[in-house]
Amino acid sequence: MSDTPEITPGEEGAPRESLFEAPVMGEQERMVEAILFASAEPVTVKELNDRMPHGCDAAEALAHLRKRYEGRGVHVVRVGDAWAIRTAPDLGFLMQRETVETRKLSRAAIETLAIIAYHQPVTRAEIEEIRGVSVSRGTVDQLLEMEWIRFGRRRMTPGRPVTFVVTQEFLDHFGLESARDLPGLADLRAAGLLESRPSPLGAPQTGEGDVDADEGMDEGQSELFED
Amino acid sequence: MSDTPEITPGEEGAPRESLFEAPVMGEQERMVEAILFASAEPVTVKELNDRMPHGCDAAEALAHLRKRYEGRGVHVVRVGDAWAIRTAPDLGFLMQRETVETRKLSRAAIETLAIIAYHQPVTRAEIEEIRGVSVSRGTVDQLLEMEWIRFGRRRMTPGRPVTFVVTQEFLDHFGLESARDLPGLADLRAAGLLESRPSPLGAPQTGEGDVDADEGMDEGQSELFED
Amino acid sequence: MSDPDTPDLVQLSVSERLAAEALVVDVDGFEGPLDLLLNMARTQKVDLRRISILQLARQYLSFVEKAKALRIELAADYLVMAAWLAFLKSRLLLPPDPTEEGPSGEDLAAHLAFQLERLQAMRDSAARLMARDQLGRDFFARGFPEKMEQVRRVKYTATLLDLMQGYARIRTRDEFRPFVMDRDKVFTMEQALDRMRGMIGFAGQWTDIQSYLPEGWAEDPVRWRSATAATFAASLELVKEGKAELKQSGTFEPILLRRKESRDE
Repeated sequence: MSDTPEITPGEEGAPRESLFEAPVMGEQERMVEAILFASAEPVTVKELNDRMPHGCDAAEALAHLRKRYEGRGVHVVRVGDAWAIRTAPDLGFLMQRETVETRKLSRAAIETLAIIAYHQPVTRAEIEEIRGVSVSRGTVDQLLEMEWIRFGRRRMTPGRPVTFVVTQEFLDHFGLESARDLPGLADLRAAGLLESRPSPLGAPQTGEGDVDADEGMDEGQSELFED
Repeated sequence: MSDTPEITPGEEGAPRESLFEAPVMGEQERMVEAILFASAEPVTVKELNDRMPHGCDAAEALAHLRKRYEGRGVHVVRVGDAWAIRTAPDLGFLMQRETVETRKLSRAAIETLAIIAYHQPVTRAEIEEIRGVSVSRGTVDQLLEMEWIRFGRRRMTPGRPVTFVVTQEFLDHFGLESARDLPGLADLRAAGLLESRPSPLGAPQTGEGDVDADEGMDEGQSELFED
Repeated sequence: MSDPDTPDLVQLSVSERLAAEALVVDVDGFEGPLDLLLNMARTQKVDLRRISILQLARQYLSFVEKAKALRIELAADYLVMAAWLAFLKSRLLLPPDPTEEGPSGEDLAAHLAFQLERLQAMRDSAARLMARDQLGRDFFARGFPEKMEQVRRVKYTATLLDLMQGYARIRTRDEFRPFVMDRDKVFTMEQALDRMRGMIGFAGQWTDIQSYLPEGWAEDPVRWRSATAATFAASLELVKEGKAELKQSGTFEPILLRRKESRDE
C-alpha cells in the first residue's frame, strides 16, 4: 500500500450541467446560501469556489446573497477573508436559550487581548511594556486556547521574538469584518497611542525588559493594514 | 395557515416597543428566521410562540418564511411537529467532499491478478495451487469490483467450479491488446525480472504443472476474444 | 527617604492607618506599579494629558512610605518605580544642570504621561471591545451545522510492471520444485474444517486442539505449523458457527476445544 495517498478533489456528484458551463447566477447564489447555512464557521471565497461546480463565481454570488439578506433575521457577514451567516444582533433577546455560558475572562486577559488586537503583531515584551506588568503564561495560554489569538511572524530583531495576532475566531466573536474595524482604532492612531515611542533612558523598564520591544512596531502596524 | 399577512401597526426593529402590540408580521418573520437558524433542534410552533413577544403569531410568520425560502438554497422544512431550516435536497452534493485516494494493490491481489491473466480461465483452487497459499475472498472481490476480472465459464469438472478471466478494462488499464500480449516468462527473464537461473524443467511454460490451467488456456484466450 | 509630603510615621492616626491599609490591601487588585499610578492619576480628576507628574510622583512615594511604615512587603517592581519616581521628582524640582547628559526631567515625565495615557486608552478599548455584540451572546451561528461529509474513495491501481514482477515472483519461487510439493506441506483451513466437523460431535470434553492434527502432520515442523494454523483457524470458524467453545488458561498454554451443547438438538 502506498504511504502517500494522492488526494484529488472528486468531480463526481456535481450537477449534471455541462462541465464547461457554469450554473446560472441564481443557482450559484443558492449554492453559496446552502454552504453558508450549513457551516457554523466562516467559509472563505476560495473554499466556496472549491466546493461549487467548476466555473462558478462565488464572490459575485456572495454579493447577491448578502444583498438578499439585508434587513432579514439572519445576515451574511464578513469575517476577515471569510463569510458566515449570523443572526441579526437586534434579535439576540430571542436567543437566551442558545446562549452558551462562556468562561469569564480576567481583566488581565481582556487587556492583553485588546493590546494584541490594536497593536498586532505584538511581542510579549511590548504587551508588558504597555501594561507595565509581566504577562502571565496562563493569560496568553487562555487566549490561545480560545483561539482568539495566534502566533504571528517572528520579529526580525535580535532574539527573533514571536509576535501575537488576533484570529478569524476573534473577528467572528466580536462581529468584526477585519481588524481595521476595531472600535476607536482611528482615534487611537490619530492620538499617537498606537505608535511606538522609545522610552527615554532612565525610565523604568516594565515587564521583562526586551530591548527591541519598541523596534519593529511600525512594521507591525503596517502589516495590520496590509490586508 | 393564513397566507395573507396580518399587518399590525408597530415599529420596525423595536419588537419590545409595547407590551400589548405585537410586532409587525415582517418582524415576526425575522424572529422565526433567526430562531430556526440558531436552534440545534427543530422548533415547534408552540416553542416559537413562547419565545417570541406576546401577541405574535408564529404559525403565520412561519408560513411567510416558508414561502420566502421556496426555491432557495435552504428550505424551511417540517420535522415531526416541529420546523427547521435544511439544505435544499438538490444541493446535497455540496455537503460532500469526495477525495480519491490512489493506493497500490496489495501483493496478494497483484499475484492473484497475474495468475488470472497468465492462466485464464482459472479456478480459485488453481490460483491457490499456483500461489501456494489460499486466496482470500476479499482479494477476489476486490478485483471483481475493480472490474479487472470477471467470472468465466464454469469448468466442466466435478463441482463445476467457476473460473476467472481478465476483462477489457484490465487490458485497457495495462495497455494490452489481448492477454496474449502479456510478456512470457522468457521475456520476464530477459527483462531481468526473473532470476536467470535455469529451470530444472527447461523452458518455463505458463501454467506448467497445472494440468487444468494448461488445458483451458486456449479456450480461455478464445473466450476473452469472444466479447 | 525624607519627604515633606510623607506624614510622620509616629503621628499616623488609627484612621490613617486603616486608610493606608485599605490602600495596601488594594495593591493586590493592581496590576503592577503602572496600574497603581494610573489609578492615582485618576484622583487628580483632570485629563490624563494635563496630569501633574510631579504630584503623581509625590502620591506614589507617600504610598510606598505608608506601606513601609506598615511593614508591608511590596513587590520589587513597586520599589523600582518608587526609586525612579524619586529620581524624576528631583529632576523636575531642581533647575536643569546644563552639564548633565541624558533626557531632561520633562522628557521623562512626558514619557510616563504617555505610558499612562496609552494604558488608559487600551483599557477603554478593551471595554469597548467587550461591550460589542458577541457571538453566542448577542448574535448566533447556525445551531444545526450540517457536517461536510467526507466521501473517501480509494482507487487501487497497479502497473504492468507490478503485475509482471508479481508473476515472476511466483514463478521464480516455483522453478526449483514442483507444485505438488507445496500441497504436500500445506494443510488448508478447508481441510481442517472438514476434518473437525466430523470430529466435533465426539468432543464433549475439553481437548487440546493439537490432538485434532491429522495423522503424520506433527513430525515435520513445516507440516506441523501449517496443520496447527489450519486447525486453529477451523476451530475459530466452528466457534463462530456456535458449534464449539475454545479456552486457553494463559499465554502459550494449550488451547482447549469442546463441543458446544446446543439446546436445539
